[in-house]
Amino acid sequence: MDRRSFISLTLVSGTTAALTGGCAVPQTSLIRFVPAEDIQPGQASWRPGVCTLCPAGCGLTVRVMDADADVVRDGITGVQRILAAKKLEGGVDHPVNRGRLCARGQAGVQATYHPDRITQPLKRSGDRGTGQYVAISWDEAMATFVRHLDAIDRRAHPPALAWFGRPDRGHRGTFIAHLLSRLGGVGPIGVDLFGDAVLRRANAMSFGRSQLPTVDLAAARHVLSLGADFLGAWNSPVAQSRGYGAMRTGRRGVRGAFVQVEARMTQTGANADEWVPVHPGTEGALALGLAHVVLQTGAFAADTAGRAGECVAGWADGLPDWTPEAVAAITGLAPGRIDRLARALIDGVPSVVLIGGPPLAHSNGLHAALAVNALNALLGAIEQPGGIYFTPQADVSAMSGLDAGDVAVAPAMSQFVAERLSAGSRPPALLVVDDSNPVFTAPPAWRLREALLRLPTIVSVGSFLDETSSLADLILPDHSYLESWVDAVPESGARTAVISLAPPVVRPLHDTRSTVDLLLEASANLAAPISWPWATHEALLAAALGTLPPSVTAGDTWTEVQERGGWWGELPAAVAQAAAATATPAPTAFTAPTFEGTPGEYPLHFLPYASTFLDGGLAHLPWLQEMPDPLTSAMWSSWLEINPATAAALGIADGDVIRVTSAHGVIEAAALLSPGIAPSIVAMPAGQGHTAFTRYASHRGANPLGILAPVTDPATGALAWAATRVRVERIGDPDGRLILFAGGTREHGDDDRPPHR
Amino acid sequence: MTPARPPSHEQMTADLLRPLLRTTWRFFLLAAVCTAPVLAGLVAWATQAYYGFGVTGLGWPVYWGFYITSFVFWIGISHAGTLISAILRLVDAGWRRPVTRCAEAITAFSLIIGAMFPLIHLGRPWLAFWLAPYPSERMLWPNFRSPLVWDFFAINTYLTGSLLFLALPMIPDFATVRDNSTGVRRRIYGVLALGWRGSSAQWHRLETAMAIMAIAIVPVAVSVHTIVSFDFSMAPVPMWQSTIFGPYFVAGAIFSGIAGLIIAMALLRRFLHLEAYLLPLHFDNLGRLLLVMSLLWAYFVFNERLVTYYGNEPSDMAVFWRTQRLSFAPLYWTMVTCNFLVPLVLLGVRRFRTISGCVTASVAVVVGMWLERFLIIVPSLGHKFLPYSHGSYRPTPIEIVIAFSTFAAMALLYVLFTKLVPIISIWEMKAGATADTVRS
Amino acid sequence: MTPPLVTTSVQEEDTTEMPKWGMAVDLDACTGCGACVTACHAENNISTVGAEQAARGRAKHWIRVERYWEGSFPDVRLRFQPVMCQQCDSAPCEPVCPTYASHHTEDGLNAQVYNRCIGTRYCANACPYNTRFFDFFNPAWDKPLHLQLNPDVSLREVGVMEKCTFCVQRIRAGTIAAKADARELKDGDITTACVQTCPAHALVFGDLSDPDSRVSQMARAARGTALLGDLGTQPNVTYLQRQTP
Amino acid sequence: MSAIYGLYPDAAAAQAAVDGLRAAGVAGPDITVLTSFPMDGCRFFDDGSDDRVRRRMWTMAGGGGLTGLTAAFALSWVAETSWPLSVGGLPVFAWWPNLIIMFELTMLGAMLATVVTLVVGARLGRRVTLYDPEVSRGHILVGIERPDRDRIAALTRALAAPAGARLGGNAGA
Repeated sequence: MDRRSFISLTLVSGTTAALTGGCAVPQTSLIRFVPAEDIQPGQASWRPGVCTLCPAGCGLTVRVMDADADVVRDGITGVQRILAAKKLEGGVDHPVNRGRLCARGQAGVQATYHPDRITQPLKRSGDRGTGQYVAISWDEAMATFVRHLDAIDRRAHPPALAWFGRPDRGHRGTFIAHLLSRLGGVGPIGVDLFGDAVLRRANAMSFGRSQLPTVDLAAARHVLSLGADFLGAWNSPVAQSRGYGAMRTGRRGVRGAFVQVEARMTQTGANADEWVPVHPGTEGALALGLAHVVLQTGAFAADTAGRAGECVAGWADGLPDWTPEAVAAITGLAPGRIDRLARALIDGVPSVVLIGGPPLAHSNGLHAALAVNALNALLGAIEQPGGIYFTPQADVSAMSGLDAGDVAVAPAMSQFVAERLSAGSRPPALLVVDDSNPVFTAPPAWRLREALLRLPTIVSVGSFLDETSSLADLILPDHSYLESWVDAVPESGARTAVISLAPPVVRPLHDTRSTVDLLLEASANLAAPISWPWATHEALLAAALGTLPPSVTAGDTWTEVQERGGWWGELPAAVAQAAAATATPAPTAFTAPTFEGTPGEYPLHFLPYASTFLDGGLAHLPWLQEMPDPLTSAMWSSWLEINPATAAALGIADGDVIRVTSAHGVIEAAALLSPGIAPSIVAMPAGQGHTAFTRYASHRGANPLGILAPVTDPATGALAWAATRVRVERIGDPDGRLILFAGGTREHGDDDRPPHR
Repeated sequence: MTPARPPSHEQMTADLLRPLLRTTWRFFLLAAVCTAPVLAGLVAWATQAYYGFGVTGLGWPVYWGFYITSFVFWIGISHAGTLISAILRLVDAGWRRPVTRCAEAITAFSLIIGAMFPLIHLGRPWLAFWLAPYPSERMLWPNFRSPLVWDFFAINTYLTGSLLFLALPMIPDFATVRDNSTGVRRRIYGVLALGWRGSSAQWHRLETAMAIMAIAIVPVAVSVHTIVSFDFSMAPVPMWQSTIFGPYFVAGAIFSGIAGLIIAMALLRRFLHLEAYLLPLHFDNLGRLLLVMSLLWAYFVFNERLVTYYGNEPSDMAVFWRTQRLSFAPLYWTMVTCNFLVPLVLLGVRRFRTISGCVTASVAVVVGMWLERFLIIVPSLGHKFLPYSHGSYRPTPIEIVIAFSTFAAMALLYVLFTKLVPIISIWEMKAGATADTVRS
Repeated sequence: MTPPLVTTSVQEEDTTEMPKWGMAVDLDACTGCGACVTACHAENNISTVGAEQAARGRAKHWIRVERYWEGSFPDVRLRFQPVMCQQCDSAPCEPVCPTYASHHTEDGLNAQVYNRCIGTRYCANACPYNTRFFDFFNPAWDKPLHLQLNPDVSLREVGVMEKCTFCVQRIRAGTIAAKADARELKDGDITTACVQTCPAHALVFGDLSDPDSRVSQMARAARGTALLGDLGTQPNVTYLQRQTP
Repeated sequence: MSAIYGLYPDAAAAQAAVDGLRAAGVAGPDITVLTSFPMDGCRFFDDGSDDRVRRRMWTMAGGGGLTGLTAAFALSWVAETSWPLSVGGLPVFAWWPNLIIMFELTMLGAMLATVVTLVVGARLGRRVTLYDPEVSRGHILVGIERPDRDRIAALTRALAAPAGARLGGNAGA
């Protein structure tokens, strides 16, 4: 309640009281509850936090101040002064983001104070999928949950319990993995459409590190990026933006050069000195071509690349087949340009090559990543200034005193769908959905929603009703990340080991419960109880962090960590993950990318891409909805980017309503003519098109994932989301569905774009 | 049809008092027809005040639209009267006599209506009094450097002057009404006549006062529309920052004012049967004047456009082309047709310069001048310097209703006025007839 | 031209002790990510207006990242340019305001007094940068989103103009804190929300009257230009142009 | 009887009546001539008072204008310099913009002064002592207010002399 409405409410109730002779109805009169004791009115304090909106694991500094919240106490509605999070800023010393934060991180505070948050445990009351729930008490909810867990056969094969969650390398995710293995379950199965499983696999093969690289942009003099939107949505954007700024302007007299290779200009590509569009899926060939030129010049010897080179067929021979001319025929670039790009890498040492996004989301993505790894190794960019590093990783299982060997490797989502949720398979008896929305991100051919509808029991611990959690029978809402103990282990973004960790910033606003506490209590109450060395989430974290030395002072690690918002420094050997010393894999060769759909019937490549909302999980935050998209200035909408030449050939004008048809579905959207996309491609941001995801995101725009072909990377099972072909046709005039903030698109010249509004 | 002889004094008194003394159902019908849109306008305004300005079609970056267009339009129409009648008085043009009062009435009413638009247009109209210089408890004065405060002063002066200019010559006519009526009406007009007797001392003072007022009101009228033009030309907006705006606006104002006057006169002539007083001569004279103003207007437009085109400043040119041949071109060329081509043909060719020809041309000019103000405001605001912030504007029904209702309000005020005041100054007609007799 | 009768203006009085707040934007570092846009919303209680109103041009972004295409496929480039109130020394929005809602503070800020605004929207017309936004409806927050509101920043009412203030609440708080501790303000003690969060360090805020401050140094840089500088608005934001290799 | 008067159908008859009264020894200012419109062509008595009136009215208008100018200058000067606020790089008291305010208030002052002078000078709003509604029907009234009792007969004769004269009188209301 803001001050103005408070005053008016006071006046109104005061007047009412006067008019009715003091016989005001108690239910409508304003009740002020005693405020919490730790509040200093008007005094701001700053508390550490951890951002969990994406896997980057940035540290937060949260401004906390008093605010008047509407609360219900013993059935009486009233107002209580509480401490509320006001503003999220980056953790000042945090090695990943050093005080900075991206737009998503800034908007995260709205997830805690979202009007459509689930405020208490719910039980399904209508048919599954109708989203009808009744509120229940925590006692009842807990009892029901324990009953479900008790009903599980822990020795069943295939496992009777499954868990869907977002990737979490921290203690929460690790604990859940251990719990699942104790209960004979499987998971957590990562729901992460734009996740980089392919790149992790490639890095594991080339360098023995199953993690994303940390790029030392600040020291690089030349950066070549193959599709990696490293300033927007890929890997650790804040850390990378920090490095990018330093690369461009941080050194006197040296300005790092940056070339972006991609078929659709990303926000990152918009910043490149040279933007190089290539045919989709041929980035790996380009990497081989560049390596060929580098090898030809003799500046670096092939064996410099070591094991990374061995992963690429023909490497030791100098890649004789990958001449600029041969690569030119594949990629569509001029041979001279390939030569020039390669020589710029040599001349620009320290130079580094990045790969991410669409190049890895093709059937040949793994090879492309391996080729880039080899090229980086050749250029001497591994663990060197201006190159890529692998952030030392804490062994969270070891820190928690648990044996990592107990935990089975979770299958990829595609694999799980194929084996357990397809027709005729044996589905799990109990599925827990943890703040993830696979129904929204799954390709339609998986028929995931239909499969989930058939499951005996689904429990959700998420904070919002979305396409997946609205199928749940029982909802046990977790605290928000500002209300609970939270930790994250960033896999990249810093050169030292980092564990981001923070105590609750504010007290829970609603009647929610920490999922870890919930699971600890539930497992202790089972008919066959499971015992853990700690009783609460806090105790778990305290015990785990106790294995680490204090990083600054000689004092107590646990106290220090809570004050600093995490731990970073040199990991003791006992809790450090070593590089995997696996056998050298067999060399792989470039193969042409495969696409689903014939070029005759579906002439255009379809490229969904991670938007401000990433894969859609952040579409419920109004600040992000209203933030103009960096490239298009679109707000509250989605669109199809299309090259003006292609649009002209199809008779499509800016803003026209078009229909996009793939072999797996049809969506409608507004066309947006963009010069930054190849004529053979149409692109669409992911994240909109929710059918049920809060008042802000529901029924807004279209979901490009809804027409994707179920093509997967054979090695990892990751969805090859860039491998669909589509047909586009105009179906109507602009109808206002595309909302743009900007008027003109060009600063000079005739730009008479008809206004969409 | 010119009557062979001018009507006698008795006839004049009878003819000109008839609308006041005899009320038929036609009057009530007309008043009702005019009142309905006014009520609709009030409802629309109340809606806007209650829900907020969002009910309009305005938005970033076009923050001025129909209301300011209407404001400038009505202030322009107001130049019909006082300015024309003052100039004609000063040059002692005999044919002015039947025209002056209905012209001055247009001025007074259109000024009242025009002055309402800044209020309608305010985000927080209940605080409009902050424009007035009064010693508040915090000693917060208005900013005398703001063109809007100039507007406030100029319109107040002009409105005060115009009302007095209209009211002073009405006093002897009120005395005539008083003497020709009975009962309540006699008492009311007796009060309004302020004890007017018609002594030579009174006549002399009245005529001297009118001469002074006429001299004073002309520069005030010029200043008002110059200052209205300053609302635009003081802001660094493409195609606004122009030194020509002052005279351009004044010329446009007189232009639209004459057109408004011709329409009003034709309606009065028709409905009040004043064929013997509002003669084809008057329409012919005003038609010539309108033609001159049309040419002057075209001259200013040519000046404005040529200088912009030749200067070739990018931001100006963006607006220039937008009106000349892009999205606003249909409106622009309609405006040119209405303001230049139609008057040129209908008024320039003697054969067409009939009463109906003059009225047709005037209607075209009123439409064209409304469009002119719209085309000055909206294309420029929508295309300022940074193309990212370009935008457009489309009015909502609320704005359209309010803008339309002011035309009805004008008609209503006029209908009521003719019911209460002799629309042609009786004493001036008599004096004119006598002077003509003496002269002949 | 006649010399003015009175030449005393506030700016000409002894203001050597006063800071002069300014910003520098290094377009070579700006990635167009939009973190500044959201940070500004979070800091300054800027309400979101929703899809329908946004479509009618009522979205309020005190800072926006303009982007302009150059060239056509495949030789196409995109240029980002964050635009916020330029806090002009000679601000066109100020003299046109009839009620002094828009005026100049002693420390060089272009102040907007919401309570004094009657909503003529003239200032927005006069602003060549279009950085002023109008509250077409009473700003509203779906509860409990209102708990996030910054109590240091006043909520605006329907019918008033709002715009970037250089986070004046932070400037005042920082100045008062320094005074309370009896210390001089150091460069970097005060930052605006957008500058604070900018991941690429493209935005820099500080005191232009201190020649050694980072923002002063950047303002003097060879790459430094004023946005629409030829209009004579004398903005206090310097844009360092993007370099081409 | 506080007034006697004659009503005349045209200016010539009225002039004759005036001349008759003058001949009977009545001073010009004591004769009241009421017409329904200004008789520009006729001057019933020429004593130069018209020019004095005109000059006085112009002087009053000028004075009003000067008052308006002074008020405008004082208002803008005091307001702007006493509570100085810097805007847009303009000086606190900026001549050119303030000239507009001064001009408008000057004209307002002149116009108001003119009207006040008219109302006062023409004795508007006062009690009417000598009047006949026939004036507004086209007759010209020539009369004398508060005539000497003993000269009433002579004056009545003078008023009745011109052709078409109709005599009237009232007891003063």
